[in-house]
Amino acid sequence: MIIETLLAVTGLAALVTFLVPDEYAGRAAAVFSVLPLLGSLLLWARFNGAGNALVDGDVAFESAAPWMTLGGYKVQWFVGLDGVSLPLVVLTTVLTTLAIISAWSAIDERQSQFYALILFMETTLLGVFTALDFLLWFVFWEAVLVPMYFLIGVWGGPRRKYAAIKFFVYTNIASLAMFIAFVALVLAAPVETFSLPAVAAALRGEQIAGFLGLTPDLLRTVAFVAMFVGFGVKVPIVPFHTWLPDAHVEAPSPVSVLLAGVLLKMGTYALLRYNFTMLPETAAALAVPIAAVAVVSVLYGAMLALAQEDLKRIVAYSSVSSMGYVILGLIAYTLYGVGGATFQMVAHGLISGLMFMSVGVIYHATHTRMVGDMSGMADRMPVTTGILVAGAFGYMGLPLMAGFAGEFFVFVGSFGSTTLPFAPIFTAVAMFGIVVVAGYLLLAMQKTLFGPFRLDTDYEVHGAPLRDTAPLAVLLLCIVALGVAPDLFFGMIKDAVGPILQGGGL
Amino acid sequence: MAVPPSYYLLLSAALFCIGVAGVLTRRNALLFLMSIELMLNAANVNFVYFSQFWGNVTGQTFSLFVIALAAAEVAIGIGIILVLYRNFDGVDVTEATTMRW
Amino acid sequence: MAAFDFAPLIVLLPFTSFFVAVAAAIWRPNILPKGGALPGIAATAGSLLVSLWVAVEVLGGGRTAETVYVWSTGVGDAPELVFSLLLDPLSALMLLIVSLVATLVHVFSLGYMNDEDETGLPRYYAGLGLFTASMLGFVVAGNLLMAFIFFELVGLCSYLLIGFWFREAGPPSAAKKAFLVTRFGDYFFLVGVAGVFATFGSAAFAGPESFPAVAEAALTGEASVRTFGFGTQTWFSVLGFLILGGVVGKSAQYPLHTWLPDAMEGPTPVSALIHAATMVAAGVYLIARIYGFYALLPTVLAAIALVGGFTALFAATMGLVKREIKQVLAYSTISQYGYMMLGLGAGGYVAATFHLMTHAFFKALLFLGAGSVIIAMHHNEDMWDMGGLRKRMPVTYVTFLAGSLALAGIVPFAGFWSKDEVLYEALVHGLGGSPILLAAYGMGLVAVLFTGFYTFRMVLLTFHGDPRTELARNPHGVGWNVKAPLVVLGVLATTAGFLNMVPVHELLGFPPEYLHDWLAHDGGRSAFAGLTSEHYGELLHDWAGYSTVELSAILPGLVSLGLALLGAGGAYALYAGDDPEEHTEKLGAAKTVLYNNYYQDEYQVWLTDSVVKPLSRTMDTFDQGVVDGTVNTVSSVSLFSGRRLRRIQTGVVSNYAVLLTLGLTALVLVVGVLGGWFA
Amino acid sequence: MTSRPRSKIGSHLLPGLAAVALFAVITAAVLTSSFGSTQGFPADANIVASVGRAMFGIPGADVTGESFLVAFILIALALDAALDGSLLLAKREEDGSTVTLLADGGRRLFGRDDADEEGED
Repeated sequence: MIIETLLAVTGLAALVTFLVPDEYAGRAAAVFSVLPLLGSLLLWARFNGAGNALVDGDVAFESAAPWMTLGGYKVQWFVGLDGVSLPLVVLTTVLTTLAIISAWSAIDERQSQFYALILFMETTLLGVFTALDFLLWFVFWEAVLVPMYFLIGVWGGPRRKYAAIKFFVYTNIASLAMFIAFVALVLAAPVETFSLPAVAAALRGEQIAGFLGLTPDLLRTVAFVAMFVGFGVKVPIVPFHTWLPDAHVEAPSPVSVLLAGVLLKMGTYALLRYNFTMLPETAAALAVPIAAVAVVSVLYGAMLALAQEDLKRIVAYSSVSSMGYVILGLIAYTLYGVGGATFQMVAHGLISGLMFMSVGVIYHATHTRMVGDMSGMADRMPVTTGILVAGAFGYMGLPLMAGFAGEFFVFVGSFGSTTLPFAPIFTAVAMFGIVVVAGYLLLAMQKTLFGPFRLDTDYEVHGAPLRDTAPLAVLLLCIVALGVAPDLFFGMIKDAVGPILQGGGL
Repeated sequence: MAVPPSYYLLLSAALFCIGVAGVLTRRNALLFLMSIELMLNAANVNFVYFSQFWGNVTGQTFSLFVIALAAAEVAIGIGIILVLYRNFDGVDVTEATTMRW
Repeated sequence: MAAFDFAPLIVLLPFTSFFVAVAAAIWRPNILPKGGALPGIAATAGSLLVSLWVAVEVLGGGRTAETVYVWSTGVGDAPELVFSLLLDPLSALMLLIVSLVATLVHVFSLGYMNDEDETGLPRYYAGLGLFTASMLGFVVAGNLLMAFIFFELVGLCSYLLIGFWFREAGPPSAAKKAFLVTRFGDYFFLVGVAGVFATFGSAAFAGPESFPAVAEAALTGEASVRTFGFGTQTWFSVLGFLILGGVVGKSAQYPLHTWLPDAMEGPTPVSALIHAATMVAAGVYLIARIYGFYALLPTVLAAIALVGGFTALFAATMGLVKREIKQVLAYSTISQYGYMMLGLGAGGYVAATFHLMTHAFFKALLFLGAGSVIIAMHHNEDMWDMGGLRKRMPVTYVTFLAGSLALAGIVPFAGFWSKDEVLYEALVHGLGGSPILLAAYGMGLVAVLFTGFYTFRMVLLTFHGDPRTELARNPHGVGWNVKAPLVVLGVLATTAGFLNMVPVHELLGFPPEYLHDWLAHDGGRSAFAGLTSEHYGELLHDWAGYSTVELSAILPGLVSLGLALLGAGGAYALYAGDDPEEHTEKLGAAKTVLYNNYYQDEYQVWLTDSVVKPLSRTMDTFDQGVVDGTVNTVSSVSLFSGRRLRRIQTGVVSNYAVLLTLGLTALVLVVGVLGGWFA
Repeated sequence: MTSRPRSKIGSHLLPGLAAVALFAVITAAVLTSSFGSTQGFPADANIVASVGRAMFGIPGADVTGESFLVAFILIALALDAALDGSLLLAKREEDGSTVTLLADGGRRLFGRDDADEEGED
């Protein structure tokens, strides 16, 4: 029952924050968001799940209740946690609380609605990571878009309408493709329910029937590709990434913290849960194109970031690059590959959250994000600069920080993978990304942070107040903690990822 | 010898199509109302005939209601045309085109 | 064995000084006495003491390779990633060197930074503390993962310390360049690490299941490893070259050396500690650490020897024409590390380690000497503005002279013994069976000449002749905290050579070659047999085809001594006297080439600025234009069609009526047809 | 040239064809379909009385028919509403201006205020 209470509490908090007058909304929202945070930590403490929820592992905090029957198919309220979803739940609650605190100085109009929408989005995000029934999961999946649309559309930057609409329509069309594909699979599979473990068992197990004239294998491939594209837009994978920079640049910084920190992970989490768990043979058959897409995402995203002038666009494109590593890890199908990919999701969530927050603090002080407009921030904002430099190095994969742990596991895992042909070449080429990442981050830092102080938008710049730097410091501590002791999350991830591995390699 | 049913149907179809033609070709709003009356009465013809055809009096009673409704419809129609006239200095339908794309 | 329980303390002490300094920097910058120097000095001194204790323990035959911390538990056949401590003669020796130089540099920083009342001292000492901790961590690393982790951390610290004076424009860009070039090398190293894990399943250095031992077993066919479709030896050579990439980046060898001269933007104690003695040595130490693996790969060894020899000569030539004292020393560092690589490549494992040790001492001495000269000259580094400092700064002069003699390789001083042994090993192995080493030996020999020349040019210009500027006439005095480290290092520079006097031992036989014995025994523990120089000798002989020819060490020693004296004499001839003038014009066109370092910087900057940058800009325009373009065109199609369809709402009621009627007729027709009207 | 009233039949006859087409289709449908025999009413049945009884659902009619009682009430209401509606539409404002036609988001489009004199009633 804990998960239901967690969702209910967060939803209730959203409603109540809606009614709180504007000037107290920030404080109230922060207090309310502590509840789900404590809830998720409690879940973490008493986590007793084992194995993968979809492949006959025993699900922690599992609870199911009949909801409706849809044309002979049983649809349930079925929620539960396993080693893959728990870290993401903790990541969501931590990032939301910190984003709310960092929003105190960033948002100064219609605060109550802003915080209500953030808390509502947190509810739907928690729903996405805990739902184990397809339709229930899809409801939460779509429900996330609504608050995010308003958050970007109302409080965003100059081109916010364009960005919000593009984000919404792009993701919605993708979800449509994915929905059709999965329902086709369910209809073809000998199963009368939408519950993911049952469907997974059916798809992994016996032969599924043909559907709409497609032979079973062709159906699996078409469904796999459709779902891959559907989730790929969310991840984002290279050809479908163009909504991300616009959404990030126009979104206020607390919102882009959540957008980069958690929403991108919905895509990769779904890929892991649907594509790579339920259709392993098809994934192995399509290994080379997927790995190619991953490597292109890494290098293409990094090269684009090199050409940007806006700090937020740089961090946005580097999210594209980091997510490429996750895809590479997933397709490797080795313990360190898939486990590392899941860990990289959490690590990237924290690090990109930190980067966006610190860029937001600098923007709040200087009112510009253009690399060319300012230099020598270290002179005036030493603490923020220090944390931004630490975050940037975290991004580059500096050891003893979460980024390195994630990337190193993926590299070791995918280098020796046997399911992926030419695995060493793909990995070696993808690893070149760490040089390009170092290149553009150092370049941007040198232009904006170091050198003599100069600011084109002549605002009076002084050190950021404690309430801005405190969330940054907390995030940095989390990143270092995960970097030094990855087994905090990596232990349960390895346990959950074990059953779905394929082929040899470590 | 009873009149074969198709005649009645043809009669009511003719009446109906004349009404439609009236609506389509004319530009005066009042004539629209007249044509609509014609179309409604075409329907009544059918009702009455089939009442007799099925030997059931429902058709006839229903045609009475149709007539009543036609009356209400005309009342409102005339009111609207009055307002149309006041606002567009005439009842020519092709000029009152402000409600468009 | 008690010492080994305290061994982790070596790494943790500087770490705590780092935390103390960072905490101070954030909350109350001025509560720490001397800006955080004292905790730093205490920590490094503590590490020095524990290292001494460990060295004594190792001398007594103690060895250990124990896991200290499990980073990620292995499940099934996936390996367990751990932090492990490896203490054996090589790492004990390196621990001594690093902690000693770090302590001296901390003391020197008191004079260099505090007395010059620099701001942001806690940040400086935090960086120094973190660096010392990471370097010591790298030295005691027991597997390749831990080595890579501290390899990168050391790179970070050099970034932070080079960019210490971030308010000017120079240091940050130098720091960025240093980190990027070494990062480029570390990329290959990381691919190598991933390759080793994928091939051998574990990356431990010591013990029977260490990857050099498994590699050796795989070559003899006893063990089977994944070789990704290559022959075993070829795949191991690929791994060897990959790890070599990281080494070349960090030890500033030929292609990736351009960052070191720019790294001189950082404070001089940093240059002394990081860019002379320790971090740059990390690459060479790494090869020495896994020499059991490299000894199996003749091609890689030959490549190392060639790169080393070439870099020695290449950097020495560039050192001839430099104007700033630190630039000369920077190029000399690159050149000396070329020698060490030559030594490793030529099978002279002990010789290279010996040169690594002596170089650490006399190069740190030279840098600190340059530091005290810079203090005296109020941060003016141009040698042509100095001159005649001999009389006003006797202690610095004497110690600097000792360091220079050691660097040039003049007999009693440390440099001669170690450099000569490297050249001797190269000659002996070259004649023995692999003639390619002779080419490297030749380049190394010529470099001795240039080394002698630029060293004494530097000494003459700074200390001899008449003071050429007002500043040189009455230089600003330096305190004890500058002189003490100089004296300690001066003594070491003169006496360190006696550890391993090969020619003397061959002639007289009585001073034993301590270093050879130190590195040769496994202290009775068979698990560490794989890490001894004897074992390496066998491997070299069996797998790399290296064999030595019987040749006395006296003659080559005399040849290299003669060349060094020749170089020194040349410098004396040109630059002695009261008012030496620039002789570099005589070199004509060669001067500009040398002065611009063979345009290495230019082509690397050109590579980034006019190849990578425009490429990324074109990719960006492609991305905005094509990829984003398709998305926008799809949306504009729907917008356009929406605009066209809108026109159907004409506003005329009759039109709607017509559409209604046509719709009805069509409907009736369809129902009719479907109902079988005409079919 | 006498100006006799001439009917404004002209170019807009084209839509009339749609009505003709509809007629054609319906006649086609009617002619091709066959109907049963008419049952007709019994000769002596009192049709009008049964209509009256069917109107209010009173049993005992000669010819059966559904009860229209509810329909009767509803049509009464409808007629009443229609009457009120037409009155409302035709009513003039107290200040003499007619019901203005609002369109396009409340912007006053037409309707004569007292201000513009030239508009005739």
